[in-house]
Amino acid sequence: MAKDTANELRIVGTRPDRPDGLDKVTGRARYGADISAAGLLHGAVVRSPHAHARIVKIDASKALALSGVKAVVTRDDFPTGLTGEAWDLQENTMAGERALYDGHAVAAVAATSAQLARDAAKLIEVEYEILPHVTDVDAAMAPDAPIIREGAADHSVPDGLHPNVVRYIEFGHGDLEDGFAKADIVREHQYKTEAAHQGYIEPHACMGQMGADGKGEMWVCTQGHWYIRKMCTQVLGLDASQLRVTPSEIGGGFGGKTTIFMEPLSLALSRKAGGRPVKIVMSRSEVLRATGPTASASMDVKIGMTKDGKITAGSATFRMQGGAFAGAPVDMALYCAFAAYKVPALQHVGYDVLANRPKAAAYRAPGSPMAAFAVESLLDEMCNELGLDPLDVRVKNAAQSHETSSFGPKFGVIGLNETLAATQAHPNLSAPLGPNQGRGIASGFWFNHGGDTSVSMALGEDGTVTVSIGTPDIGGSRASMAMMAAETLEIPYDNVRVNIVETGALGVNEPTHGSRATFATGKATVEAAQGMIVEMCKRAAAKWGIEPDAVEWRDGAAHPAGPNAGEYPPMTIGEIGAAMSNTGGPIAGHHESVPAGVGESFGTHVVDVEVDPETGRTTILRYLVVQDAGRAIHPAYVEGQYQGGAVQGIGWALNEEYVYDDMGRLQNPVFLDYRVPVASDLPMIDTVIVEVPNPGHPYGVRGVGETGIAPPLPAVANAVAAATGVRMRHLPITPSKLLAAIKASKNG
Amino acid sequence: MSKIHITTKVNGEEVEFLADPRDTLLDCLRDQLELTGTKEGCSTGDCGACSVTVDGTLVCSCLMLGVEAQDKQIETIEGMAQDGELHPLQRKFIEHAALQCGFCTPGILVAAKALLEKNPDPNETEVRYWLAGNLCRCTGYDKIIRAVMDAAAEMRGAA
Amino acid sequence: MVKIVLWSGLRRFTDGTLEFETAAPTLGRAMSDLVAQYPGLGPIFDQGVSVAIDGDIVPPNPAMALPDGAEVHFLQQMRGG
Amino acid sequence: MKYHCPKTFEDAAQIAADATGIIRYLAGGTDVLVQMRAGMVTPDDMIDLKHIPGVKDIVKNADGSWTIGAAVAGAELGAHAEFCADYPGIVEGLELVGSTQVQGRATLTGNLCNGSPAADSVPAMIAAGAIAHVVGPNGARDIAVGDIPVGPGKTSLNKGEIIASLTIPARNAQGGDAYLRFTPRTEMDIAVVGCAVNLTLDGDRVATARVAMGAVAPTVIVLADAADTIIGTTLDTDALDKLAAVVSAAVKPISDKRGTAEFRTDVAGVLAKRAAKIAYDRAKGTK
Repeated sequence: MAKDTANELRIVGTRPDRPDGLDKVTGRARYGADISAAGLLHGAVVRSPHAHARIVKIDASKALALSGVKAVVTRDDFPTGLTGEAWDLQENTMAGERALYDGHAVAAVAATSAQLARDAAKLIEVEYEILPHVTDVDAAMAPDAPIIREGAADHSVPDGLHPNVVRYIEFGHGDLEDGFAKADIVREHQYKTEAAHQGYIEPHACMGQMGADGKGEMWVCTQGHWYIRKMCTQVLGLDASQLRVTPSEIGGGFGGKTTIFMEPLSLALSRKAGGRPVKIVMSRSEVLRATGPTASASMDVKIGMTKDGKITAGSATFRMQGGAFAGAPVDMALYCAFAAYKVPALQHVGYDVLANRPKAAAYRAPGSPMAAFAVESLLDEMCNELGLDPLDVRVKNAAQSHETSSFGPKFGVIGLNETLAATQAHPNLSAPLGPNQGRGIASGFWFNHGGDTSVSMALGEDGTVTVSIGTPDIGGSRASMAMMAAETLEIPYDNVRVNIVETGALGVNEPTHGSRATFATGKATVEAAQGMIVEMCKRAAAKWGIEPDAVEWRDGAAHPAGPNAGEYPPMTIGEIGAAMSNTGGPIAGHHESVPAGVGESFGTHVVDVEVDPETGRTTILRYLVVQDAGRAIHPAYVEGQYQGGAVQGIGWALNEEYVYDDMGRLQNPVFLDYRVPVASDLPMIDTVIVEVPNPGHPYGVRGVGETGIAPPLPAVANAVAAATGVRMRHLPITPSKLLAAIKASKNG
Repeated sequence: MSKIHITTKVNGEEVEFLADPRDTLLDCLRDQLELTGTKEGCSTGDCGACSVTVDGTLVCSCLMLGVEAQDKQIETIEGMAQDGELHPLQRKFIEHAALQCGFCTPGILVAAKALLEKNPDPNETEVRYWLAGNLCRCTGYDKIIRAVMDAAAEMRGAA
Repeated sequence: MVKIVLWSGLRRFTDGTLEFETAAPTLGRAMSDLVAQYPGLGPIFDQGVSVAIDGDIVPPNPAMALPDGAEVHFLQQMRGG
Repeated sequence: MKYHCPKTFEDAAQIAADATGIIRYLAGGTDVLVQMRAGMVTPDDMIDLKHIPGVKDIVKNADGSWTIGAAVAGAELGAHAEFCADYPGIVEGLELVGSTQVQGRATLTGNLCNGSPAADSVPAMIAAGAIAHVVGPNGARDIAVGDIPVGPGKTSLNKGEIIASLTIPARNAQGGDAYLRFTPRTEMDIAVVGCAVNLTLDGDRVATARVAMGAVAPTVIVLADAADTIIGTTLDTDALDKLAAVVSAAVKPISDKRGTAEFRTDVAGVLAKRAAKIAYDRAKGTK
């Protein structure tokens, strides 16, 4: 019933106002910190100032002596005996025997005002014994590196590696030696990227309430409230169903709000404070010190290429630290590294390494940007050396639909060829360049994702429709769900209301992550609508006294399927809704699944930069994003994803990085020094939406959120190389680093 | 800690609240007056999410004490739509999809309004520099800049 | 018959073999057959894997039927996203 | 914390003199509120200077000099066309402090008293020869702005001493100034290096000059040798290159999270060259 050609679509592909637009431009929308409740207490968290230290003693007596201080919790207030990832979550929520990074929570306090809670936190005395620390990934693998946690490695790790190596990844195909032998040139370099933070503008915030009976409520800004429910209850030893989690509006996440940080603390404090609700709002420096960031990476890449630009073989060895816990996205990085190419022989090796830094969280296409930086930079260097056009080389080696991917399985239908062709045709590629200006090109890839999905839909008495979904709206997805529901039901867009409902109201949903919402929740919405159509056709059939399969649905009404079905006037959705009490009761549709048919998305970016040769400052002059969306449900929000991803990548390439001092303390935990791009740093971001429909989605959707952050890192580096003749293999390309490299190249 | 009684005007209405001397204007707006449309993103004046105007001047409400608000005229996002009619900037933000998560949006709208009152015909560079203190992590700013310029054009009668 | 392809990092548990033919009707059966032959795979599978059937990455549902002629790729568990 | 709203500087100085704990003054507040929220300082007494008559005034004196009240915010100074015409370098320095929003509050005096070696408005004030009018429990005195910061976060002011206003000398006909800083982003950053040049011309030749550098030493520094390289020249390429070389040779910066010593050294010379050129063009009236 879903339409599969663009010509038949009435709503998909248009740009209606988003349903939550009014609330969000008037300040009415309620985000994490915008909640209050009777008897509210405010929480504050005491955090380790040390990168690695044994916690000798915690004395909260002075804090508890303050009038208005209601509870203090430490790790002693949490259950013991957890293992695996549940233990990791608990340990990251609240340090046990040792603080593992600067900013690691060691205690929390609840008081009658936020100011008082902050004052009380300062009075909690923690005695530390400072231990040796390591923050750099290569240093953490060195034989003399301090051991962050014994026995943290999983079964994938071969013998003989440092205990800080906790996961080992290895895959590949073909004869590597033969592949390199067939190449005219073989080049190998090391590339590094620094940790970057998701940088959502809304700090983490929640309000938790929990009684002695173990029943709890939570209001929280999150990408996935079922994840919050699962993780909080695991960490606190509670039954999942006893905690009801309601998502607030969310002020950005980019992967960083798919896990827990201080949320269990609010519940633990509440329980200890007699069930009074406890609100915790992180400061920006807490966000930067203790949540988020992505991994830092050290990567060796080797590629063989023939004189005419054919890639014959490649190898990638990636080392990433994701903080004091397993989970650096080195696996995903390797899967993405060569995904845009068909290469006869490939070898991938990865090390997930512990370091005294905060636990890495997902960040937009986790791993893919680092991998793209390494591989796309080296390809660019080799194209330059051989005098080949970098876009031609990408076309020549492009991965193809239904052929084996770099990571093993065959691709489905992919739109890389079309994306490269659209890039080649774009006017930005022929814009003139002046002195100290250069152009860089790079491609990127993301898998996209399905995941647990549950949607329900109900018909109102007037024929309007309510859709209940479980994926928080982080960038306009209410609009795309309403559009797909309206398209399927063939009713006006304004007749659909989409609600993001709490954990008690639907089956389990994975978060809005992996670029899955429009794909997976959208697919389930279409399925639910189709289920509702079946029921509505049944009601009409019963009234008309004909078989349900003699009824068809079009233009928002049931019709007799043909002349043989009989002569009846159409029965509209409004008429069906008005009559439903007397025709069998409420009409609803629902759908639960882990949808298959996730369509991968490729993108290619072209950037022009100018470098001030006297200061090393890079200015972005022009920027183009070309990416396959499968089909854009709401093109304006697809463009928004492309533009936002590109700018995050630009920030990572030029200025964003975690800077640690010799003591392992984060030096830049404020937006003044953690430099996300500001409006005056940027030009307009040009976009081209390529549409090669994904056969796995009723409207052809591919996830679009993530691919766009991968190409900017290498594209910017390639453009800087073109502008200066200097190759920067360590991001970010800060003015200090670039000027030093320019000087070195002149002297060398 | 003794609190101080403050009388001031917010969005044209006289209001009173009790401020701890350490509370920022932002704290007072959000916690005392329940005007939560003004957002806290950093508390260091670096993100602009808490932008309001005080006696017509654009400021970060996190960088002003609540007790300083005595006898001032404060305008917040909640006062931007008049009698249920959206300001052209608000309409253009929806129309241009100039918000994704929407968290920075109130601050950007308040800042953009202050710009257009000072300069009804800003060029792209002027808009970008004026809004440099308003971080947006979702949009890459493109649609925000377009929405502000389109709203300016409409307000000038040029659209 | 169904073709099973393991990632190359598992070579050390399987005496170097990475591709197998199986008549197992379900994914779970195919996995337990492999573990019976190569016990070293047990802890790896228990830790979690990602599975692609004819290119489609799907949850590793043990009851999932394996269509004749299918190509099943095991990947080290994908995380993040 | 006690919040005070004195009506005169004498009262303010007395409150400060009588205080036993930590005192902070509130002019713009853009530094002190950040420090308070970060827990770096919890004042016992907060003295708000904005209720003292005259603190918001920008006055051109009979001799052509300027008196700027202690609480004049960047946005107010930037809106004063006549002052901007005389001292564009001071205005652009102050306007580089933070965002448009911060401009609504930040003051020259606050920027000065915060004692940061990277303070954007201080080099141009020093290059201009600005004087601070200080009121204290023991009376009033005038101090050269350059003598106020003595180290990062430290000033030469005694307990209870408050800067009431700043005086900027009269701008002579053929004079101009400029301030440039280097930051990785276009806006919102702390200066990695800052440079102010204030000069006067005699025809096409530089008659007098002062070069002040920020973020290359514990305090803003004045480089007399650097100024000497351009005095008497028409600021040709040769003179500019010499200026850059002398500046780079004279500065002794440190490496920190914002930039390396080597980078600061190089860029100091580049900025001096560029700022001198702008000041020269302004003095010539060619902008």
